Amino acid sequence: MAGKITKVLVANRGEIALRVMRALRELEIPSVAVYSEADREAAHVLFANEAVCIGPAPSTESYLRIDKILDAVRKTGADAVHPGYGFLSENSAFARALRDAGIGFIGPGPEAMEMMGNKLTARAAMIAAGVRVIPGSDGALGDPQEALRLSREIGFPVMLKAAAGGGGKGMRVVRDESEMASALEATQAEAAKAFADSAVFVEKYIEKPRHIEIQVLADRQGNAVYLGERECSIQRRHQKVVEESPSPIVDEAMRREMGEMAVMVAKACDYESAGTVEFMVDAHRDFYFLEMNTRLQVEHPVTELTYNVDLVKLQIAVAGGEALPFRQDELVPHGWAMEFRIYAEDPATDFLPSTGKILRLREPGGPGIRHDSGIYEKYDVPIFYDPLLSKLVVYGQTRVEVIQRARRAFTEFVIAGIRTNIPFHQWLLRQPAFEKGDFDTHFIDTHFRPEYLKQDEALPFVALAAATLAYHQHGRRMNFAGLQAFSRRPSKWKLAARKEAVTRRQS
Amino acid sequence: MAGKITKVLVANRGEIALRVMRALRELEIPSVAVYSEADREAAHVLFANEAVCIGPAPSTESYLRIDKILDAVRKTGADAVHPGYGFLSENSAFARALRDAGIGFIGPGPEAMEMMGNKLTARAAMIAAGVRVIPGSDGALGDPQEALRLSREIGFPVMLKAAAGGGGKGMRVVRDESEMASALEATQAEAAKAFADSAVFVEKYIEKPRHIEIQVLADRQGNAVYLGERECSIQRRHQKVVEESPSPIVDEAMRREMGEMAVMVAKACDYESAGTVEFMVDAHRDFYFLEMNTRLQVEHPVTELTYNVDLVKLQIAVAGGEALPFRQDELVPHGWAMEFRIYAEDPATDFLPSTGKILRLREPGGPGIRHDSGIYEKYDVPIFYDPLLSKLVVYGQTRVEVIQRARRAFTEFVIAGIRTNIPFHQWLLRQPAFEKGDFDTHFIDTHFRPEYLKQDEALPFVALAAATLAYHQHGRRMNFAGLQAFSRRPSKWKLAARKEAVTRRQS
Amino acid sequence: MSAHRYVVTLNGEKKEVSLSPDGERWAISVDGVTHTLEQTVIERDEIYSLIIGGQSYMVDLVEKNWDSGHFTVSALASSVDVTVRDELEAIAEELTGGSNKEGLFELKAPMPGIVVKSLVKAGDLVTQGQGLVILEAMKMQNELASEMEGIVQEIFVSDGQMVETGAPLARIIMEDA
Amino acid sequence: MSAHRYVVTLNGEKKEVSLSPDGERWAISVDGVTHTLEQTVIERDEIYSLIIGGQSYMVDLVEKNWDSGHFTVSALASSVDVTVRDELEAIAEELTGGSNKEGLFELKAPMPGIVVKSLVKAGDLVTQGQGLVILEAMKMQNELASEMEGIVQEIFVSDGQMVETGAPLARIIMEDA
Repeated sequence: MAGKITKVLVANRGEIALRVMRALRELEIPSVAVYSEADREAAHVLFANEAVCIGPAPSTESYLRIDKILDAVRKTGADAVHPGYGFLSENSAFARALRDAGIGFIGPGPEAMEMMGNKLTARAAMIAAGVRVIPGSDGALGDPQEALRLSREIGFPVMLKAAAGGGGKGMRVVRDESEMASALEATQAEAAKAFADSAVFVEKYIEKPRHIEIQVLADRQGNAVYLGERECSIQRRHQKVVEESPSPIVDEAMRREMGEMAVMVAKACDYESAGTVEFMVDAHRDFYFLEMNTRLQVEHPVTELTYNVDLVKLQIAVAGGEALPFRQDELVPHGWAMEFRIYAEDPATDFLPSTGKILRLREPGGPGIRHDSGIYEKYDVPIFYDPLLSKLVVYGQTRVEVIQRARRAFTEFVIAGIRTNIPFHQWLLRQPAFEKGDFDTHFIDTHFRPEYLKQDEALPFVALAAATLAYHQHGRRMNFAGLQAFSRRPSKWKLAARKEAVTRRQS
Repeated sequence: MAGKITKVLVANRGEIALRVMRALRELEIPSVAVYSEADREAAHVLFANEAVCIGPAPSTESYLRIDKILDAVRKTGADAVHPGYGFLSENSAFARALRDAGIGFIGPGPEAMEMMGNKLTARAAMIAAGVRVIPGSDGALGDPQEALRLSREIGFPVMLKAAAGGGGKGMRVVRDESEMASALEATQAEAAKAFADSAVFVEKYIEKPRHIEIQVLADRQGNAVYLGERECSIQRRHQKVVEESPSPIVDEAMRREMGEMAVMVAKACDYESAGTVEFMVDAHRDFYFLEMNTRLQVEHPVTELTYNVDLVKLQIAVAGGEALPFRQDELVPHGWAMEFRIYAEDPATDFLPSTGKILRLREPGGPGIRHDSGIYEKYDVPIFYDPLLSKLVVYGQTRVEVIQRARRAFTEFVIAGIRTNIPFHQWLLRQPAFEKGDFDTHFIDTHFRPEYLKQDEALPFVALAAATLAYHQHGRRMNFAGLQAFSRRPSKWKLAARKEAVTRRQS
Repeated sequence: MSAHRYVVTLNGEKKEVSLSPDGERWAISVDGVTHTLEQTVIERDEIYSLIIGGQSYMVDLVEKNWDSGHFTVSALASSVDVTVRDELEAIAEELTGGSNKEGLFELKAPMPGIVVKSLVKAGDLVTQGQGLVILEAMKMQNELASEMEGIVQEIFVSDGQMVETGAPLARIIMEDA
Repeated sequence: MSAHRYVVTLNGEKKEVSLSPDGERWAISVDGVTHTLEQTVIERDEIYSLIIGGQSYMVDLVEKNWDSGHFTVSALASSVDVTVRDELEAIAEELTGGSNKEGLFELKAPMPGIVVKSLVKAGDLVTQGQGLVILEAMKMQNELASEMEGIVQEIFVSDGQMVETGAPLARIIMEDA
């Protein structure tokens, strides 16, 4: 597809669909929502100019169905698709199908997706391009001697990992040479038992790992720039919860070094559009390429605030064939931004998901507050999808101001009817280690316990008083109403009903 | 008062009281609201930590009563007062009474207020300090000869003004020498008749006047800086409606020149805290001192966005004795910001005020939106005060982006139950002259007509369909309910009521 | 497949509307032209989502009076007043002349406020556009004018009185009435 | 100045509350300690403003059941469940033992979801903390465990079934019950 984009189908739901549609509306490009049967009332359907139902609730029967989305594109005459994140956003078959149909895809080409989609080929390609990756063996280890030799090269401590493993299983830290033989034997045995595959490889063990990523933007003309870093180490079960930009540990020199490496990654895969290069950073601030996310990230707003750009509108411009409107040296960050993901899950009960109707919604306002939301008052949160409700993004001059402002914002924020992780954020914002920026990806697991959650000490009395008054006054009213019941003037509707009742009784 | 501020009473209401309390909460300083009997449910009362009633609805009996506010200060133990804007904010007697009572005033000293409070003394002092004012006679004109001589000095066209006049009455433009004699006679006669005082003076006539003001900040240590300009020419009856920063006609050189003059004004009156120096700018971009507002302005947020500062927190710091945290050369503006004042008045009926209950409130969100509000859903807007409900402040990279974003935001904004000027803003944002930045203070008067207001062409059918469905479905339900009425299981409350009814009948 | 007939007034125009269920949708005919629409009730009598010809609309029923059929409907960043009547009721009202009274103008308060001053008194002759009452609301004084020429029959308020929206302020009758 | 007496349960504690009108305010005594409070109703049964000892609170009554007296109250950036009973009702319930059943654990769905799999069947012996049912909600699988040791009396759901919050999933009884 080439030339001006005139109508865009957003192949997603929730807050990111709204985020994209807001950019489209600013550009006066009509937006098309697609929705599953469970999403008829979803915020993105209400916001869009047009809306098409694409199937039953499970995403495998709707949001993940390439054929149905192509049908909706044809039906509405959209000439481009924005995939958001998740769902089909990194599916190269989808990008290819659109290209074949002559429809624009607001994102990178399928080739870049494929290259970055497989961790092993991505790693190999990046090594070839001169990008620093976590040092390790590229294949399975044979005996303890080979393991020792490689580990000496890498430097202790190292991590033994089952090749077929994942999710933290089949991993063992080896701190010095003496531990190697027994550790290798144990890991191989464990791997054989758990995954029916005893292959084990060795990798540098990253102590106090931080997850820091670089936003890149590239156009069809071959320009590529970086827009600083995002610190994403506050995670729970590999799910990011709070992100910020800049990172408390990245200075200008490190930003330039990481940024230039990220641009190298983007160029190595002929990247177009917005993308993110993820790095693992160790306690010495050494960083290693982890993977590239070939899409817009959930946490893109913190970059938008510090660089005063609109990444979605830039994606749309690039997809329309325009060149990037700035050079690297024009991109200077200002201030500090933090994003708090609002999940429908209860931190008091091990983050159990919570769904239901949002009975009351009161959003924070005033200076430095951005709310990217996918909900509204009276919305019934369905059970079928990701629990991300919205993102509260806070901006200020310094990190201290952002923390103070976020605390203030959470005193204003009311989401009632379902449980959310807001109490978790309130806890986090009072942790001295978090305030100092001293944390790694293990922070939540090591520091958080549900019993640490606190409510204002005045709450019990205030709630008791309010409930007692409500109950008392309701009772009074009901008694009064009962006394009045027979003396009321019948309304037109009641008369009609009475007439109908009489008629039926007669027939 | 000196030293740390530990509790602040906000002597104001509406959106500005909330704005100040948000800053206080970020600093973890408890806030005290004062309220009139008509404001018991006002947003600032709900937001504050403490609340004190200070009298009946009319502001002369509550918000303007220095004695009652001092009582509230004593009762709550507040050690400082923030006056907001309007009410007592520029009342030097109030500032003096607080000083005498040893209570901090978050604003300038009474001396600066007094010097700037009287237009004539302010003008004289500024001339003495070397500040450029609108050229004119400093006293009443005698005969046409004197008028001619002075007008030649000033340069035609000039304006004849009744000394006792105001609000646009007793003014006459004189374009060349031949018109002078008759114009002077007519103006003097008119002045004598209207104000019982025939004194008339002459002043340079500013063609296509723009109202542009400079934000200044000064501390007790003698530092004073400027934070760029605000363009405030979109006015109706001398009431600002839309403000922006930067101004479309101010470049870096002009900003520096105006800024340095504003700092000169602030230093000439030994200013402390945030203040605003207003200028009149003519079609040649020459600017003249008009007056200084010795308080926080309604439109301060556009400066906060372009300079990434929190003016209220800076006021609090300065009032606590701290020095300004930046030097002039560290203050560089970024991006563009525009503020849209949301008034409870109906642009379709000559901006007639509108009050009543806000039945639905849905605020815009997403990138670049700040909402400084004094309302909430279910709030009943009282009739006694200023019709300003809230301020929608929009930020972006360029002026074009801000206009596009504001249009988008107004498609999301729902305030139902009362009339607001939102339709006016929607009209304004589509005016080519406004888009080009080509306007002056006469813009609304010359360009706006209620019949230009437009609604979406799909609205009539959508509204018709929705209302018909509602009416139809309600009717069906009522008929059904009527049929069911006698078969319902009685609730506990109804039983209790019935029992009480029986009891009463027996007694 | 019964069609329900209504008469709907909007922006001063009367439309004949018929509404029939059509599976999970509705067929709605306005002055003979039929549209298919899909309605989802988000909050009963409060918030709807309508999809009409593929276009999506969020609609708020802001005010409603079930007896009179008056609604204020908010959608598309704006709002409009609509009146819905059953067809039979509408015909009956037309036959009895409804509550329209000609040769009479009743000034009502367009907003809550305080009566600052009555500018005329009973028996005065007034012209169209002449100010009758000054009402103050939110620090602004508003002069409310007569919509017709005639004689002041009655002033219903006294100076300094607080009034609610819709309160009758004055009645003007035709000179020869 | 009649005082109305209630028994209020909050955070597992029962409090004796008495409420009496005191001019435009209320006197509220909790376990014998009296506070004066001022209430303004912003929206009936929905939103209150309370001023207690000069402190200001905005309160939302999010959920309410007038018959059972169960409320969810939101205030101070948090929320809490409260149950209010008339004093006489509370005494009556205490005497009849309420609905407490000992030696029995009924697993209920803590959220709406899809039953992925039952991990036990009727007649199985289970220990405290042993998983009974896997429930999937919002793409996450949650293992729901028994709160007591005992015998599975019944599994109420089948694999793949959708359930609402509070739906009974399984019942465990004491071994010697």
